[in-house]
Amino acid sequence: MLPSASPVSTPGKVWQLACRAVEAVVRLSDVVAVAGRFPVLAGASLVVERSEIVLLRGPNGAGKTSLLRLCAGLLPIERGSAVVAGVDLVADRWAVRPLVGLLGHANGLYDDLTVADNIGFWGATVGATSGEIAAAMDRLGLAGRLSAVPVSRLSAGQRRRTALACIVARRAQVWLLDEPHAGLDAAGRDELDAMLRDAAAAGATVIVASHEHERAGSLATRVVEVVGGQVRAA
Amino acid sequence: MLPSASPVSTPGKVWQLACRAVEAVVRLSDVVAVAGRFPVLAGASLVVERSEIVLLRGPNGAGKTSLLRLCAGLLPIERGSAVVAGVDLVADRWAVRPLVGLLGHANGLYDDLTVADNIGFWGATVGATSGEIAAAMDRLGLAGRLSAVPVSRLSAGQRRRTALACIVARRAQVWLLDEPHAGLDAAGRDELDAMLRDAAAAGATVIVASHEHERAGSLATRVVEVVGGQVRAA
Amino acid sequence: MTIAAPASQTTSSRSALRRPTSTRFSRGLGTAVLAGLVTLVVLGLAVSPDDRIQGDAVRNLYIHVPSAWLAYLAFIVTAVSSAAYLFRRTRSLAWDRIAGASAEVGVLFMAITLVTGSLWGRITWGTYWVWDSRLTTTAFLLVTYIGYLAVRGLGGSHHQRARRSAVLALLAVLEVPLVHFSVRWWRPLHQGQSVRNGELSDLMLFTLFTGLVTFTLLYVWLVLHRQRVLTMDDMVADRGLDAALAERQREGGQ
Amino acid sequence: MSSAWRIARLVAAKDLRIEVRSRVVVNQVLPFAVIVMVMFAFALDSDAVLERVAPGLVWLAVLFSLVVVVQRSFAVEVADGALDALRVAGVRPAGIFLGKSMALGVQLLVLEAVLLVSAVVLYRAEVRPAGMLLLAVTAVSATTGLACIGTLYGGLASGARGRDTLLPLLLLPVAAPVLIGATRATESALGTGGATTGEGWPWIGLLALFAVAFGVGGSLAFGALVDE
Amino acid sequence: MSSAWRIARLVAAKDLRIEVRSRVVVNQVLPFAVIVMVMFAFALDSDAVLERVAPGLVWLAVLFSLVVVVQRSFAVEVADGALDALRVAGVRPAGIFLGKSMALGVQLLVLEAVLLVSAVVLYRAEVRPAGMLLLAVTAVSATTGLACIGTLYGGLASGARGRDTLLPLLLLPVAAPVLIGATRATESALGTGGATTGEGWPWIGLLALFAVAFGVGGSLAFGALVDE
Ligand code: HEM
Ligand SMILES: Nc1ncnc2c1ncn2[C@@H]1O[C@H](COP(=O)(O)OP(=O)(O)OP(=O)(O)O)[C@@H](O)[C@H]1O
Ligand SMILES: Nc1ncnc2c1ncn2[C@@H]1O[C@H](COP(=O)(O)OP(=O)(O)OP(=O)(O)O)[C@@H](O)[C@H]1O
Ligand SMILES: [Mg+2]
Ligand SMILES: [Mg+2]
Repeated sequence: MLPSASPVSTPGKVWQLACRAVEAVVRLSDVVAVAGRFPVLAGASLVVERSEIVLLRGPNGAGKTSLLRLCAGLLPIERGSAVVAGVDLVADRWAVRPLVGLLGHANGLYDDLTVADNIGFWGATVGATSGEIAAAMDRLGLAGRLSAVPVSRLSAGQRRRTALACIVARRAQVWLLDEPHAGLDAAGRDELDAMLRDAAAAGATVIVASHEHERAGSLATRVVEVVGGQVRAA
Repeated sequence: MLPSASPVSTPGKVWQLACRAVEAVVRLSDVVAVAGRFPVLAGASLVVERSEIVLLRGPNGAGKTSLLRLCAGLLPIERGSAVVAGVDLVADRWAVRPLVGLLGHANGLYDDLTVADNIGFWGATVGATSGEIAAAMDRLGLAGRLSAVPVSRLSAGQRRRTALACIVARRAQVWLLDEPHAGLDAAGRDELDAMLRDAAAAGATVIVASHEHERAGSLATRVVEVVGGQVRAA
Repeated sequence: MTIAAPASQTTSSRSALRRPTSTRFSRGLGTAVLAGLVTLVVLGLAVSPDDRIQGDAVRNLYIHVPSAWLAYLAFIVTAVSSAAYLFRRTRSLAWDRIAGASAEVGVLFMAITLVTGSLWGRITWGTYWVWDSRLTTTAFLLVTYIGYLAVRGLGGSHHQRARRSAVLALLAVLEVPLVHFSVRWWRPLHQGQSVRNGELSDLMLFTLFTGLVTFTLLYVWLVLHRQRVLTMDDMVADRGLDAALAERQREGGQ
Repeated sequence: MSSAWRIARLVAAKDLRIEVRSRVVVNQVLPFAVIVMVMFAFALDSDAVLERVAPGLVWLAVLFSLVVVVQRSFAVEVADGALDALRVAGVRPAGIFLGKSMALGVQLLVLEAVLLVSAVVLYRAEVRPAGMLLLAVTAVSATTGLACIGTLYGGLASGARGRDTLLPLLLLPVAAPVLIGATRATESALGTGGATTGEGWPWIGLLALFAVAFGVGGSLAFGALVDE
Repeated sequence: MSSAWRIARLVAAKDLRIEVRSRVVVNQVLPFAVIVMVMFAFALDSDAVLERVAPGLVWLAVLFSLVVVVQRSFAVEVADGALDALRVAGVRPAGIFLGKSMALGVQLLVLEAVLLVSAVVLYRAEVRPAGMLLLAVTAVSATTGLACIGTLYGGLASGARGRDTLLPLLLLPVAAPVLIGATRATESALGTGGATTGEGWPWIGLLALFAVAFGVGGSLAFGALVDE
């Protein structure tokens, strides 16, 4: 599961190896992004180094989710420049995607499929081995009875755990997590924090948006504030 | 918005006035409830007095959500007995509903409608006046630009706020809240806690399921643990 | 997902349920049914005359019509006992099981009607199926009650099932008069009310009547047994719930 | 009951507003229904046949649209747990039933209008002034029936997994009589195959009977079907 | 591209597994389509007409089902943000497009088989051994075209923009030519109205053209459509 350990073969990778030494993993400068006609990001600037764990906080609707989605290459950039994992997002929003792992507010699970089916599918799309998948499953306590239960029958927290397992199964270099703690029970939260610390230690970069300041604050190495579509040091 | 202040005219109400003096607002004894064939509640017993704020905590899948849904009359009772706000749920699951307000994991909003539309609709179904609706909206900071935005465009926390406004618009006597803090920002959390304290002070009964023990713990007057479909004192 | 009760559980429940579904009464009834079927065969194939137009094909009548009418009866019984379940004072799962059993048998009879009918059609009309009102409505009636049985299978608690299906039965039964009167309403190719209009000789009528009685007895017999089997199914399910409860409560342990 | 009516109006208004905002029926169902009519025209490309079967085809297209619209109408309810919220709102199911039926009915009427027009255009089925009234009555009564049936079984189908598979199984057999009645009535309204207007009215009786039966039955039954 | 193929296979397998688990197509769409056929037969009661228009009706029923299946196919993607997750998984949209088209195609083929059989039963349309090959080729090529169009349409309708634009509406008429071609080809395969097998093959050309055009076009365009 060590990001740096695994050779990912994508256009972006080579480019990215070249730059890793010289450049920050995430470098946004004065990024403006619009959804519909609304500027969800209004000149956001953020620099994140390798193996940092950054906490984004801020009021509802400030732009945290939008920022994470932008880093994942899901949001087109109107103005400014953004480079993530060495990929210039203005030029190519596709190349970055194999390198990032995003957990949004939604879980991205298929209700009709069982827990095992879902994790298997999402693992496969990023070429995870069945070993990694199994590891992810029982790390999040989904190995037992639950693995055969359709996701539609799960409790909220169990769904969240499943979604996390899907993310873990892929070896991302940049983890983008949107309120990952929401819905998880005490054990799940500890497990999650441990996983993130491991990933960071192994050279991954983690950006977490959360409203649970005590919890996420203790996890983060740095806290920034998102307000009105802009980023401020906090 | 004070529960006791407003005369609610429903079959259950009369009955309930009769017993309020003698009886607890929520009295579950050895309740068994099944979903599909799975016993989500396996002999749960719980007594909650008037104007208590009870926190339900416990691992994922323990049965918290199921317990709340049962109290709202959404889950049929297989065995045992349950009386909520003086209504016997085994005999009649309808009469209790005008007396309770439930906020589940889902928000129960219509994506295509605007914030104002949604709150207006849900308010109207319980006969709230436009004044109460407006009050609820700006108490949760939805009065401005947002009121005209389709819910599908909202941020997660804004959706949650909208759902809360819908609940607030109705004058419930028993509040059942499932992880109400999830997704809310700091301000929203304080506002929510204040609202719940007000409601409790005004004679309402509040049951909250949450994984944020610090936060909800400080709010609650009593904490109970749900495990394996049963309730234990914590 | 269903609860797979441990082997011991199921076997024990089986032993508890290992009383036969037959009683002296139902055994007596069964023999009566057999006797009736024999007489019906004799009357229908040997004694009764053949029709001046239809020839021997008319003998189809003695199965076709009774089974159709019994299907009606079955569906009506389903509706009535469903109503009995919904009515608070007489609410009991027994009614629900009778409704279910009766519907199952009704579907069986309706299917027999369809099959014999289309065979008959092959002989008299030269085709298995025509887009005649009665034929089509009959087919729809059959589909409806298959749907009813499907709804019974949706799961949930016994009372959920009972309530849901009872309501459905009360709606579905509305189609029966539709089938019955359809011939009056449009594109009648199918036989009209020939029986009541005295188009049949006395002996034919008598045979038909025998068929009717026999099928009625057969219906009662089948419903009795099916209803008892359904009762046992519910008992087994309850035992399954007990096992599941124990398992669920153990979750807390570790 | 009065409260049930209040709720019904609220729910209906809400459903219609959702349609106004999302335009799913107008932008997606309607075009398909029309295309279907066009396809009919191509499939049986002899005018004689076409004109004779035009009424049947119109109602077939309506029936098909019904299934899609019903699915949509309950999809918005279950998407974010709104149906539960409605139940908790202490809303009597009769209110929900009537409200959704009304909204469904309105949408269907619009569909039917468009389909009838396209039938006139494509199939050269001309509408006699005499038939106008009959036509209108047919549309209304048939639509009422279809809307009630659709809402009823849509509600049953919109529960947990595996329910949705029941919708057509339950819906279509029951809808069939309406289809037949409406077709016959429309035929005599358009004078298809020399049918006279007089022949139409008995069918209206059947349709009205259905509408009433399922309207009343539905208001009573809906609770038991949607509520777990 | 190779990775696009890998993804396509994964997505197709996933969609088919969803179908296996939820049985929506088998239990809901299939009976729906068959009952629609029954209703056709009922609406145009004369056997002569029926037999002549059987091919058209089969393809109409296929179109009906296509709508429902496509809606379903994208409902599962947008329900819980899976479509986003797919995009983040670094999956090239061509892969998604091909995968969903393949799954759609398979489901349609099953439907068509059943519908053809029921046409034979209900409408007494008999299949000549000579026509068999033609029939198979028609089914495959038409299905490919429809599956691609359907996936494009679904992507549009479910994508961020599709909702409020009229684009889906523009895409619809495109399905018509495919259905006409398929109808004509099937007619000559079944020898409806004395059509010879020879007349069928030119139509196959048209169908194949469509399939290729939309297959390629779709793979290129899909990204732009679903990606905002
Ligand atoms: C698939 C084909 C057929 C079906 C589904 C069918 C169905 C039925 C049904 C449902 C009834 C009960 C009518 C009622 O009393 O409400 C019935 C009665 C009857 N059927 Fe058929 N039938 C079929 C074919 C035929 C054929 C081919 C004949 C003979 C030419 C026939 C002769 C009769 C007669 C004589 C009755 C009794 C009519 C009366 O007096 O009520 N049926 N059939
Ligand atoms: N199409 C649109 N029209 C109007 N406003 C929009 C549109 N799309 C997004 N918005 C606004 O953009 C903001 C989205 O921000 P985002 O979802 O990133 O907030 P967030 O920081 O994640 O908030 P939360 O903490 O609640 O998750 C919200 O204020 C929302 O109202
Ligand atoms: N049909 C079903 N089949 C199997 N298991 C089911 C079914 N329905 C519910 N469950 C199980 O019942 C439990 C539901 O519990 P509930 O949703 O009340 O948990 P919860 O305490 O709210 O958990 P969370 O903290 O994650 O919200 C889960 O363990 C779920 O797996
Ligand atoms: Mg957010
Ligand atoms: Mg929960």
